[in-house]
Amino acid sequence: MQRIGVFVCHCGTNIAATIDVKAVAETLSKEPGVIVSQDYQYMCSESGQNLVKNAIKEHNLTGVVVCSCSPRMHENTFRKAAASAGLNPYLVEIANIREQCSWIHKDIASATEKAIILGKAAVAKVHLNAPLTAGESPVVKRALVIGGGIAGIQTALDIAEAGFDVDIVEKNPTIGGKMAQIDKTFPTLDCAACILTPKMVEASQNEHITIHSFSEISDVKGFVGNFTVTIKKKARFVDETKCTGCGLCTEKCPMKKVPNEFNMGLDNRSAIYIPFAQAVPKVATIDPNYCMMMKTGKCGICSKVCSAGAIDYKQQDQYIEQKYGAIVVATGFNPINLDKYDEFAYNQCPDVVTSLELERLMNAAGPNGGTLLRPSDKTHPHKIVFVQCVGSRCDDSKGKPYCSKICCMYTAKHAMLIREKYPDTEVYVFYIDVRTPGKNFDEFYRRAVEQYNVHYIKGMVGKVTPRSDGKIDVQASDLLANEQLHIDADMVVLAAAIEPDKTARPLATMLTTQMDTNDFFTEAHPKLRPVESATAGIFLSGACQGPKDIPETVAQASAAAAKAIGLLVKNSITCNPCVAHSNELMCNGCSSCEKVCPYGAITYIDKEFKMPDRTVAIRRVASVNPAVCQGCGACTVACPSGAMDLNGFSNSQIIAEVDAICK
Amino acid sequence: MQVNENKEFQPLIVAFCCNWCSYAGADLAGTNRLNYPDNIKIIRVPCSCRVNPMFILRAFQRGADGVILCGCHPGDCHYTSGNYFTRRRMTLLFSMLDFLGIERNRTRVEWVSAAEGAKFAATMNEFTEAVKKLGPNRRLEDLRCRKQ
Amino acid sequence: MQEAMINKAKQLLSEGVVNRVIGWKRGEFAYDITPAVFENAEEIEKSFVYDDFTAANVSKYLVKESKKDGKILAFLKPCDTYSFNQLIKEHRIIRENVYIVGIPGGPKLDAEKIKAKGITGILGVKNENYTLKIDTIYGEETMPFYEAVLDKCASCKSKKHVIYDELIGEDGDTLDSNRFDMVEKLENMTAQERYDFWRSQLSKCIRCNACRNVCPACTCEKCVFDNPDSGIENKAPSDSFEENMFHIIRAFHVAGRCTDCGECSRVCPQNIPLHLLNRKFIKDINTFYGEFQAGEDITSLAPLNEFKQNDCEANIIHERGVE
Amino acid sequence: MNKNLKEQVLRSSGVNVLKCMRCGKCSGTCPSYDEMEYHPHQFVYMVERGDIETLMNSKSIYKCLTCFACVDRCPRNVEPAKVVEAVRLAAVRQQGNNHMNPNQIPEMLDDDMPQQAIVTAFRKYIK
Repeated sequence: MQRIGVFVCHCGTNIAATIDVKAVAETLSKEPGVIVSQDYQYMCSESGQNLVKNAIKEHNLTGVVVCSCSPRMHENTFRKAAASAGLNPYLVEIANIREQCSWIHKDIASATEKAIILGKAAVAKVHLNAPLTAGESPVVKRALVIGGGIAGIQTALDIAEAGFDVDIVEKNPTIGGKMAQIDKTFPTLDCAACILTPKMVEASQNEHITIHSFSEISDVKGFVGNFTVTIKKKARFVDETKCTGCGLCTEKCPMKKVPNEFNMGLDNRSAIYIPFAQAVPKVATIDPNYCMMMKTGKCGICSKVCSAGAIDYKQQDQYIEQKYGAIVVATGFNPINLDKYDEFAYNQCPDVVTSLELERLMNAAGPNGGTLLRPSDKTHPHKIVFVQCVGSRCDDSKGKPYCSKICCMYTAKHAMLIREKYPDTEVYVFYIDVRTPGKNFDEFYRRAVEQYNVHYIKGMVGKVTPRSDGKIDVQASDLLANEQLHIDADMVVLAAAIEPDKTARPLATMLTTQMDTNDFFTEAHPKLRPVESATAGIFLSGACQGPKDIPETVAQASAAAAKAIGLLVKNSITCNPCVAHSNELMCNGCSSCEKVCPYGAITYIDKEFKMPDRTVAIRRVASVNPAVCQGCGACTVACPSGAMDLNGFSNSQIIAEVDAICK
Repeated sequence: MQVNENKEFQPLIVAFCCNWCSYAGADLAGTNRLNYPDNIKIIRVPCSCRVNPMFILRAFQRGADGVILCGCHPGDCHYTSGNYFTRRRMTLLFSMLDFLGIERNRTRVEWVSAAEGAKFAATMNEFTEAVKKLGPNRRLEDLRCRKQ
Repeated sequence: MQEAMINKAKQLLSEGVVNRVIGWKRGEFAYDITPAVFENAEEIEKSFVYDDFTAANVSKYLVKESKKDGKILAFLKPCDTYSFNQLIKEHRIIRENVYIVGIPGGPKLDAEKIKAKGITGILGVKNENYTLKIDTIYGEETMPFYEAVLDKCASCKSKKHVIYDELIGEDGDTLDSNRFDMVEKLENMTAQERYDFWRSQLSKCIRCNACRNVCPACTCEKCVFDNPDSGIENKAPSDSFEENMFHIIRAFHVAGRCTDCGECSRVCPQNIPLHLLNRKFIKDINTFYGEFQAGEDITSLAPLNEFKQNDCEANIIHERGVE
Repeated sequence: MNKNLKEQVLRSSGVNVLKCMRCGKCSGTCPSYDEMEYHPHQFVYMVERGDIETLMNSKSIYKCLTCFACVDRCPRNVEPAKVVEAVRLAAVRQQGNNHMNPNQIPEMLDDDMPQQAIVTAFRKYIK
């Protein structure tokens, strides 16, 4: 027999002014199972809580109903009080008679009547509450960072700093990411390499950090605190442990006509290559698509010149399996492909370049050694046109619907650097809006205009036409002057929209994390949990979550690290006990629940059942991992047989509430 | 049942609210003292996707005159995708009820965020009025549960 | 056809490919054909039947049969293959344990329709140029063939086998059927008319559970209506609400999984057009979420188990059609 | 501002002018820009403001080549050329204003005038 205590709070006059609390307590005392029903001025106060605690002990209560403010306010307070008095905290129910009753109604009679009904519903529910115990699940003290750009490096360094082992998985032969390709950074104009490379070196030397370069994630299993990840180390045909990075092989390699990805294909590299001088790890990689030895079996020069004996043409992909407690995604971004924007003649004219290509053209380690020359004829450009928002802020059919955020600032930077270094060059920037929110950002942009005399023109370029004399005709509108312009430019620079890396989508599927329609990872809460994914134990760092500049990326990377560390310091995590569970006797094994579970918490096992006719049958039944389940209940409705139910909000509990309300 | 001509029909309405958005929205309506009729009785569920069509039918069976389901706006679900499933399930269920000739305005789905106290109150006012117009639920009630 | 099937069954049994055959045998009357499992050639020779009255879908039986030892031969009509596929998708059938021979389907005949013409004592039928010759104990009667066709066959959606190991006869195609006509007609009525229509139909329900028992989508280990904890347990409809609830919940539970095989209406002893409820869901799913045919494949997600971010809102119901 | 005219233009063009983000790419791309008093982006903006009579009275509506470069390049699929066409249609549909008086016809006749033009002119004869 249930022994339920009801406690009605006056909340000063907040409740008592509109609701006859005595009448509520009196009426509810007659409900079945209720053996004590009291009212008090402030139930959440210490003496109020003591009232509840004493009643639990004195009457040996099996359930508590508090008629008070919203459970979102004080459910935890009363659960803790119950627990301290020896009652399972999940045997407490709150009837919300303040926010959802006394504060919205004026008529005392009807408000009191409603409060009684809400109280009855809570009593009906608490009759069916079961004691729940929060489970615990151990945490593996190791983190995985996917992506080795500035976001991944920063996250890894912060986690390592806290004393946890962390692995970086980078798909390219070196870490560094996009920042390594950038020349200078806004708004300070300091050199990107000068601030990035020390961090790369630090990462490679940190005893807690393992870098898996030229590697990909091939499988993820498990859940928060206990992920099992398979990492595919792609064959680079060079033994990483032996290679000293001397670079002799790259010099001697006869195949030198391979487009250099690091320089955006603006120059060539050899078939065996180290992406750039400061690469980490500084290890050569053979590109099997170009290597003569791999293609024809004739060459082998690199192997001959390598004194370390690191070359291994027979190397195979390797798979490593590793357990992690937390995973940080830092897969970054890429500029979009500009093939469909014919009007900008990107594919027709080598002197129409993207901003990232311009970075390489201006970089001292770039194809021209830092001198800005036209890619077509290596002459000095005298008129350069920048086009903003190429592929950003578009209708879905025309490009990306979002603002790529970083273009306004890097264009101002480019314009300024060019005007600084080559004062004889005229620079035009066609913009729709100049967006410069950020510390010292607008000041930076104004400097480009006022100090460096960059011509900012409000309007969009309509057509770019390469001319036979080598000039490029840029046809654009000047909306403020209300005229159409033709500029005979030497170079055109397109601020291409940025998009998430292509590897992000399959990765999200493996991690069971959500993405938006643009393939950016979705954060758990747009304001309050911006660096966590909705899947517990998966954190987001950098531009994989949305367009970001470097300071924002680093800030988010450290935030993600802090969240990951917060998880890793725990020996075990307490699980929310209000999770789904499946009644195996009724489960059909149809997989409906698995399909709607946003967390991948449901798996299927083949289980033996003793049948009524004494035979043994093997049936496929659902099994919920309580450490992963977040308790949304989607599965309970997807289940046609009603085998799936949710602790704390069970079918019978909700039906009891419905009945009590409708009675 | 005797109809008292002087007394306006007072419908009984069950509102299922998800814990993270709509229930918080209802709380906000309370905090801002935005009135809505006491016909509305709220049941808290973790997510709108927890609401089984059985609960809705049960409410009608036991004498509810209207059922409204509130959840986070699409895309804002605390559990990322719950309300998308809700939307499909309820669209089909309501369509079926309509197909069976049960007044379509007795059921509704609304997205109310934790910040939309005013919307919650307005929605409840409006829904109560709509159900009032329909009168008592007769087409989907259990005669044995009829109040005397 | 029956001859070819019997030969095929005997051959597969003797080759040891299968150890059982699921087919049909005759009941008390000529038109009373029910599924049956045969274990040897003699049984098959003696009572295997496949004729114009053989409409029953054997897919559901394979839920149990495929879990037994050895392989079973199943003859599946095109419509049955959809149910079979759907059950594979739901992991209810072990595919490896079934050898499927696809056979041409209907149109099958409805004995009730023949009887409605006042023809009784049916011994057998023959279709001669679309005139049905009915052999009865009172002598031969005739009626137009198409007037005796089962409703579910009259609105056939597909002559195509979506799964099989081998075929007897040729495979057909999916058809443009008029299967949603009646649903549309109801949709265009007023709510009161619809209500009256369904009351007149559903009030006939005697809760014999034939619809549930025959339905290939209703394979739950324990039905919610039989489960005292489900909150909707109910054995016999005591009033209009329970009549409604059973059929609403049943239709909802099979929504997105129902292949529209039409067995529910075929077996209903009270002739309630139950398939209209399922078709209503199918029609809504097609309109709201894109064409979907349950059982067409074994990989696609059921419409209620997936979503699109730009799905229509539920209030579309309030905005369209007749109130 | 003429609300009916605006609605008519919006309906006959099928264009949602509110999608415009004022980038001016339409005008940047327009080959008849210099011929026009009002340019494609202004068409979109003025229709949004409801300032349609001004456009109808401007020669600009006849200067649009309907080459659809603006439609092709508009990043937000606003389709300015359809707006121009709709305004042109609104002008053509107006009873009276732009129709010719029979007395005007003879003096316009010369040897270079194509037959078709004369017929068209008569079709627009004021009733």
